[in-house]
Amino acid sequence: MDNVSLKVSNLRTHFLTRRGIVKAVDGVDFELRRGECLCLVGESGCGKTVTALSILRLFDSPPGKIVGGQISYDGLDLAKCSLRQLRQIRGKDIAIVFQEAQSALNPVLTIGDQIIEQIKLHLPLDYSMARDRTISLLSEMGIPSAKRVLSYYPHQLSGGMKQRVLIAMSLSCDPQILIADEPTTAVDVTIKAQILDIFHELKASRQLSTIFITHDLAVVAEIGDRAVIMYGGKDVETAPVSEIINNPKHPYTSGLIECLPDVSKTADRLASIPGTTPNPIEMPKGCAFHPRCPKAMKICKQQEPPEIITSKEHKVSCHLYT
Amino acid sequence: MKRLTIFLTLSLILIVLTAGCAKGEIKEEDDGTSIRDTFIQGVSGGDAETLNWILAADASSFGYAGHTLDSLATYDNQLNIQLRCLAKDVEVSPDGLVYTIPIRDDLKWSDDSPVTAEDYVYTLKNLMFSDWLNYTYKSNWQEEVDGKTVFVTPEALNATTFTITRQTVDPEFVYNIYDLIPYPKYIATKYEDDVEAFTQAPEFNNLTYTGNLGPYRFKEWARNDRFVVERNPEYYLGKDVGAPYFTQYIIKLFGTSATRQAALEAGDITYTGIEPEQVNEFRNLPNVKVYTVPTSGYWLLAYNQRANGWEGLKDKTIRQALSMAISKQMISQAILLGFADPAFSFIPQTSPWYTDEGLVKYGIEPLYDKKKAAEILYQKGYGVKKDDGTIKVTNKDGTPLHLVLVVSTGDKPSEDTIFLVRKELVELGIEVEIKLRPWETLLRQYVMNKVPGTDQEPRYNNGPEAVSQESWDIILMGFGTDLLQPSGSEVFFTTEGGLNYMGYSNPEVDALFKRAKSKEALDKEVRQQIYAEMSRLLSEDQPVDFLVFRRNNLGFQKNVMGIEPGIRIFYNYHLWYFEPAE
Amino acid sequence: MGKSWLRGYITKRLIYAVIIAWGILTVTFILVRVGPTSPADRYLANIAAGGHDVTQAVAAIEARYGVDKPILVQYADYMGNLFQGNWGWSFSTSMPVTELIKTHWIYSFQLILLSSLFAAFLGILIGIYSAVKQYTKADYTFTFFSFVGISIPNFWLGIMLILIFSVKLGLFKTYYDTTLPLFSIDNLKALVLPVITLGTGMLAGYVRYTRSAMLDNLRKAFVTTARAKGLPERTVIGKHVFRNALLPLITIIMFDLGSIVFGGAYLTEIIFGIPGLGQVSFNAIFANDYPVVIAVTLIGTFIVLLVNLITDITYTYLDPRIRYD
Amino acid sequence: MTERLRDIVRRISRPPSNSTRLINYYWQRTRRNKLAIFGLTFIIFLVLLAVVGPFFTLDPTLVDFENKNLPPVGFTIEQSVYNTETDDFITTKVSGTWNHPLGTDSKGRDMLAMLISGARVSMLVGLIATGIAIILGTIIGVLSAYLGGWVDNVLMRLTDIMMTFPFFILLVLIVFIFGPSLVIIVLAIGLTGWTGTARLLRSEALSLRTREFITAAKAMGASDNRVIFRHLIPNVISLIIVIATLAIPGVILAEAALSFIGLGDPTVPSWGIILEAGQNSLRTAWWVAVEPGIMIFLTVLAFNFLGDGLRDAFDPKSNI
Repeated sequence: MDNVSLKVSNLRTHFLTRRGIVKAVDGVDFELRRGECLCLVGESGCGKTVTALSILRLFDSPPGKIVGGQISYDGLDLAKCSLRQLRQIRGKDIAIVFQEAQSALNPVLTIGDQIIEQIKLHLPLDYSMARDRTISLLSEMGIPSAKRVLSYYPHQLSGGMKQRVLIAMSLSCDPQILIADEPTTAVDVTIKAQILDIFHELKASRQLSTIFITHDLAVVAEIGDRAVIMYGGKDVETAPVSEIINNPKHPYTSGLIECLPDVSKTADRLASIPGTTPNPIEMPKGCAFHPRCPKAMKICKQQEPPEIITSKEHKVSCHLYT
Repeated sequence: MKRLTIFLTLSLILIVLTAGCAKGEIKEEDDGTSIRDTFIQGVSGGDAETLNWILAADASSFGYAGHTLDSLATYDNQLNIQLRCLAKDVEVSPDGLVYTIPIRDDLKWSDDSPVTAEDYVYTLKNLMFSDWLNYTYKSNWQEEVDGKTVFVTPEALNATTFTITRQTVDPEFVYNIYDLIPYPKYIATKYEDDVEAFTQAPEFNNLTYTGNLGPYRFKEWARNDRFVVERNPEYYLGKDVGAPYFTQYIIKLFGTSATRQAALEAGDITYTGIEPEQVNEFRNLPNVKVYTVPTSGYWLLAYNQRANGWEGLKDKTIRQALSMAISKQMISQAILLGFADPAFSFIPQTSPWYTDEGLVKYGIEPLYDKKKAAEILYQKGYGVKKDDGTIKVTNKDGTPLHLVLVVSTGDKPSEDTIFLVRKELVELGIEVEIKLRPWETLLRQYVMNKVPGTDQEPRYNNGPEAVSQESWDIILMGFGTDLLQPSGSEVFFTTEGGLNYMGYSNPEVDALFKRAKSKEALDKEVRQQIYAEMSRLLSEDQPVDFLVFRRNNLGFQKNVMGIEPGIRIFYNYHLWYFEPAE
Repeated sequence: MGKSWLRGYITKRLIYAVIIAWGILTVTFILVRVGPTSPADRYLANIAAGGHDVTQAVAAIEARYGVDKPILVQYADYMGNLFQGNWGWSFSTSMPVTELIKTHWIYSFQLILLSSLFAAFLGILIGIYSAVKQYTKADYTFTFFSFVGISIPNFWLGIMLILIFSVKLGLFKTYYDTTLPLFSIDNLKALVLPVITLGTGMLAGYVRYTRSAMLDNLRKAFVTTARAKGLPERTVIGKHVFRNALLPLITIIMFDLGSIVFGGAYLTEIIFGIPGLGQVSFNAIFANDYPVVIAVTLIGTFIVLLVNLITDITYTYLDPRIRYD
Repeated sequence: MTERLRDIVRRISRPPSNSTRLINYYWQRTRRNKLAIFGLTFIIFLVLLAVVGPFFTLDPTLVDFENKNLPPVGFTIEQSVYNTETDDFITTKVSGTWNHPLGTDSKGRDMLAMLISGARVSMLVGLIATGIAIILGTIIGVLSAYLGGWVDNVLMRLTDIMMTFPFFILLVLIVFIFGPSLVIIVLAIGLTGWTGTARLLRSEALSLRTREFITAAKAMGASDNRVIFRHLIPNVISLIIVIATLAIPGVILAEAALSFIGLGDPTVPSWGIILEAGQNSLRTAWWVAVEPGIMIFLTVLAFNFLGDGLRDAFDPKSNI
C-alpha cells in the first residue's frame, strides 16, 4: 500500500452539545493516494470540514470527540496517537489551508511572524534562513514585494493576498499532505481562478497529496483526481472525478451535478436539490438522504444502505444498487 | 489659655499633653541603660494642623508642640502646681492686679541665646495682642474696663522677670499665665506684620527654635501618619536625672479606633485610648495595663429657653421635672458601661472647688421619679389624667407634646444617649423627634442665633431676643470645665455668656460669676463658697440637665513604668521609662 | 510601518487634556466655594468656648485662607499663582501643597502599583486557566470566587484581614510602617495585607474579563490555524489567543489604574494607616483645605487623562488595525 | 462602572424587536444560568422582605437598653459593666434569644428589624440613584446621537469632563459640602454616574440610527420624539437593563463606602450606616457589623450574578 499516503476508515467524530449529540462525521472511509488531489464534496453541514479537521484533530474538544475509526498515516493512527506526536505532524507533514483567509490569520501578528514561527518550529533553520525561505515562498505564491509583506499585518492585505499567504504558510515546511478547506469559497471569481491556478502549479511542481474540500463540483472537475461525495456525515459515493461527473451512481451525486450551471444549456433557472440538509442531531432513520431522494424506496427509510463496489474505483452507498 | 473646650470626639482620644516633672521624684537608675526605645502613642481622629501653635485652634496642634515646649507651669494629679519654666510661683500683688512672673535663668533657644522675660512680653504684646495675627484665644488676655475690651499690660522687669498688670481683679487669671509659652523674639520679628510669611515660617513650622525648652525635640512630622520627636538631652528638667528616658516619642495616626486598639493588643504601639466596650478585654490582656481616669468633660441636655423652644422650658419647674425623668444611672451603665459619674452641676468631683453639700441631685434616686415628674407637669397644666390615674403629658390644650432633640453625629455613645433620653421622655407621653446633624450643621442651624428680621451676624448668643434658624427643644452636647478655674464656665451660664445659646438667664447666677472674678474672691474660702452656691443654684435651676462626667480609659503596654494614674496622668511623662527586659 | 501620525495625535490629545483639566479645575473651584462650608467651621466651637466674637474670628480665619475676597478675585489669584507653579499653602497641614503631594504620592503609588501587578498577574493567569478549562469544576470554582471577590466591600475585607492576620495570628503589623525603606522585604511584607485588600476586587474583575476575552478569541479561526501549524498549546494560548484578548484587558486595567487612586485605594489607606494621596485629599476635603482639594482633583484628572492617552497609544502597538487620524 | 460598560458594548447586540416572545426568549436564556436565577431569587426575596418585612418584625427604631448588644441566637457572650466604686467589673453572660434572632445593637434595637428596614433604604438608594443615572445617561446619549451637531459636541464634552473627574472625590466633595442626607447622597451618585451609560447609548443609538427600521419610521413621517421613544429606546432597552443591573451593586457599595468614611445619612439606617456604627465594636459585638456586611455582600453578589446572566442572555454570541 505504498502508494496510499493517508487512509481514513470508519471515522466517527461526534459533538456533545446541550441539545444532543451531533454526529458530524459518522463513518467516513477514504484513502488519499500519493500525489493525487482528492476532493471531499458536499453541501455545508455534511461533515466534510469536520472530516478534514478530524485528520489533525483540530476541532474544538470539548465538545468534539473522535468516537471511532482510524486515520492511518505513516504507520500512525492519528485518531489515537498522543497530541505530542500529532503536533509534530501538524504543519510539518500534513498542512491545512482554511477557507476564510480573513479570520484564519492572526490579526495582531505580522505575516512574517506567523509564517516564520511555523518554519522555526519544524525545520532546523535559524531566523534569517527561515525569513529567506518565507520570502521565496511568498514570491512563489505570486505575492509582489514579498519582503515588505513580511512586516504587514493581515488587515493590510487584500483577500486574495491573504489566501496566498495562507497557502504559502501551509507549504512552508514541505508537507506530504495538504488539506485545503474550501479555499475558493470566500473569494471572488477572479481570485478563485488565481488560487486554482496555484493549486494546478503545485500539483505540477511538487509531489503533494491534496485533500480539497469544496461544495463546488465545477472546481472538482477542474482540479480533482478523485472525489468523495459526503452526505449527513457519511461518504455516499467515491470515484474518480470523471466517473462522478459522467456516471454518478448516487441520487445525491446526480442531484449535485444537475445543479451545476451548464453554459452549454440555456436553463431558465438553476436546478437545486429539493429539501434541506438534515438536522445533525436527529438524522433520518435509514438512509439519511431518503427524505429528499427522488428515488427513495421503502427500505431506504428503514435500513442504512450498505457500501456497494460497482467497479474497481467506484463505491456507492445506496439501496438502488443492492 | 482657658481649657474650656467643647469636646469633639477626637479630644476624647487625644490627650492634650503638658509636660511636667515632680521635684524629688528622681528615679534611681544609671542613665546609660535607662534611655531606650520608642514610645508610640496611637491616636485616631485626625492630624494636627500646624506646629506653629499660636495659629492653631485644634487640640492636637497644641499637643504636638507641647512635647518640645514647656509652659510656665502645670499641675499634678492632685492639681498641685508644678513649676516648669517658672523659677518660683507667680506672685500676685495684694490688690490682685499685678502679677510678677520669675522665669528660670537656664532656658535657652536653639541658638543658645537665653530665653528672657522679653520673649514672653513680645509673644504677648506683638503676637497674641496684635491685629495682624488674629490670635484665636486673645480674649484670655482681655478684660472689660468701662465697657471697653482692653488687653492686659505685660512688661519686662529684667532678663528673668516680667509683670502683667490688670485693671480689674480676676482671681483665676493666673492660670492663663501658667499656660503661657513664648515665641523667640529674635526669629519672630522677621515675620512681624506679615501673616502669610509668619504662617509659612520654616522655623516655626519645624520647631527648630525650641532649645532646651521641652523634653523632646522635633524630628519629623509625616502628615496623616506620624509625628516624631526625639529625646532632648539638654532638657532643663532632665539634665540632673537623665530624663527623658525614651529615645523617641511618636504620635502615630490611625484611620479607625478599631485598628488603633488592635495595634495596642498586638504590641505595635505603646499607648492608646480604649473604648468602654473593650476595657474589660484589654484589662485581661497579659501585655496591657488599662488606667481608668476621670475627666472634666460632661454631657448635658441644653433646654431651649428661647422663643423657638417649647414654652414650658422657660419654667424651671418644668425643666426640673424633665431632668427628673431622665436617669443618669442608666446613661452611665447602659451607654458608657459604667465609665461615668453622674453630674449635677458643671464642677466635677475631681475639682478642688467641688462641694457636694446642697446639690440638688436630679436624675438619680430619689429625684429620678417619672411619676413625680408627670405629676409636676400635670400640675403646671401640661398633661391629662387618664382613667387609671396615670398622667399623660401633653400641651396645655391637650394636644400631644412634641419635643425636638438634636445631637451631632459621629460620636456613637452620644447618639445612643439621645435615644435613651427619647425613651425616657416617651414614657412620660411626650412625642420625641430626634435630629442627628453633622457638627457644623448643628452649630450653624441650631446653636447660632440672631434676632429675627435683622441682618445680625449669627452668634452663639445674640441676646435674649435671638433665635436659631431651626427650632429645637433639647440639644445633647459635651462641655468641659477647667478644674482649676471653673469661672470660665460663665460663657455658658451667664445671661451675656458667649456660649449661652440656650438663652438661660438668672441674675443670681450672673452675680455669682461676677463675684468669682472680684477682689473678694481672692480669698479662697470665699471663692469656695461662691462656687458651692453657684453649683447649688445651677443644680436646682437646671438651665441644662447635667448628665454625666465621663471617665477615660488609657491602655499602656505593661512595661511602661513611672505612670501615676490620675486626672493628669501625663504630667510627669518625661520620667516614664520602659522596664528593662529580663 | 511608521507611526508619524502619532506625534500630531498626542499633541492634540495633550491640548485637549489641558482644556478638560481647566474645566475640572473651574468646576471644583466653584463647587468648594459656593457650598455652605467654610474653613473656619471646625474652629467654631473652640472660638466660642474661648468666649470670642465668632464673627470676627471666622473673618480672621477666612482672611488667612484667602476666602474672604470675591470669588472672581480668588479665581484670578489662584490661576495666576498656578501659572507660576505655585499651588498654594495647605492650611490644614501647614506646608506647601506641592511639598505635601511630593511626600505622599509614593505611598499611593507603591500600593496601587503592587496591587495592580498582583491583581493583573494572578487575575490573568486564573482567567486564562478558567477559559481554557471552560465548564470544568475548576472554572466554576474560579468563576464563583471571582463573583465573591467583586462583591465583597474592600474596606470590610481589610478590617477582617487585620483582625485575623495581625491581631489573632500576629503575622503582620497592624498598621503600615512608613519608616521602612522603600525597597526592602519588610516594606513588601507590610504591604501584603493592603495589597490583598485593594487587589482582591481588581483581581476578581480581571479573572472575569480575562476569561471572557479569552473565550471570545479561543474559538476564532486563527487559533485553529495556529494549532494546525503544530504549535504547542502553550504558544497557541499564550501568544495567539492572549495577544488578541489583551486589548480589552488593557482597557480595564488602565481604567482601574486611573480611577482607583482616589477610590478603593483611599479606603485601604484609611484602614491600614497608609498616608497616601487618597488620605491627603479626603482629609483636605473634610478640612475645607481648598488648595489641596483642587490640587488633588487636578492630579486625579491628569492621571485619568494620561492613562487614557497611554492606553490609546498602547492600542496602536497591540492592535495594528487601530489608527487615530 | 464604566469598565463593565465597555465590556457590555463589546458583547451586546440584539434583534431589533421587542415582542413578548422576545422577552420570553431572553427569559429562557437567562433561566439556564443557575447563578443568575439564584441572584434573581435573592433579589426578589429581598424586595419582598423590604416591602412586607417591616410588618412582621419589631420596630427597628425601638430602643431597649436592657437588651443591648444581644448576640444572635445560639451565641453567648460576656458583657461587663464597670463599677466606679470597686474599680471592677460586673460581668454577666448573655445569650441570644428568639425575640431577637439576629441579636441587637448598642441601643438594643432588633438587628433583624434593622436589617430589613436597612434593605429598604439600601435598595431604594440603589434603585433611585441608578435610575437617575440611567435615565440621565439615556437621555443625554440618545439626544446626542440623534440630534448630532453642536448638541452632540457639547454633551459629549460634558461627558468627557464628568468622566475624567475623579469619581469618588467628586462624590465625597458633593456630599461633604451639601451635607450627608440621603437625598444628597442619592442625587450625588445619580448625577455623577451617568457618563458611561451616555457614552454607550450614544454609540448604540448611532449604529441603530442608520438601520432600516428607523429610516423607515422617519420616511413614514414619524416625529423625532416618536422615533426616539417608540423606536430607539425600545431597541436599547435590553442594554439599559443590563447596565442597570450591574450598576446597582456599585451604588450600594458606594453608599456603604460613604457611610464607612462618616458621610452616610445617620438618620436613615442603611446597611452601610449600621455597619459603620458596628465596626468599632467588632470585637465585643461582631454581629452588628458582620450582619450588614453579609447583607451588602450577598445583595451585591446577587445583582452581579443576575446582571452577568442577563448580559449573557442578551448576547447573541453566547452559547447558552
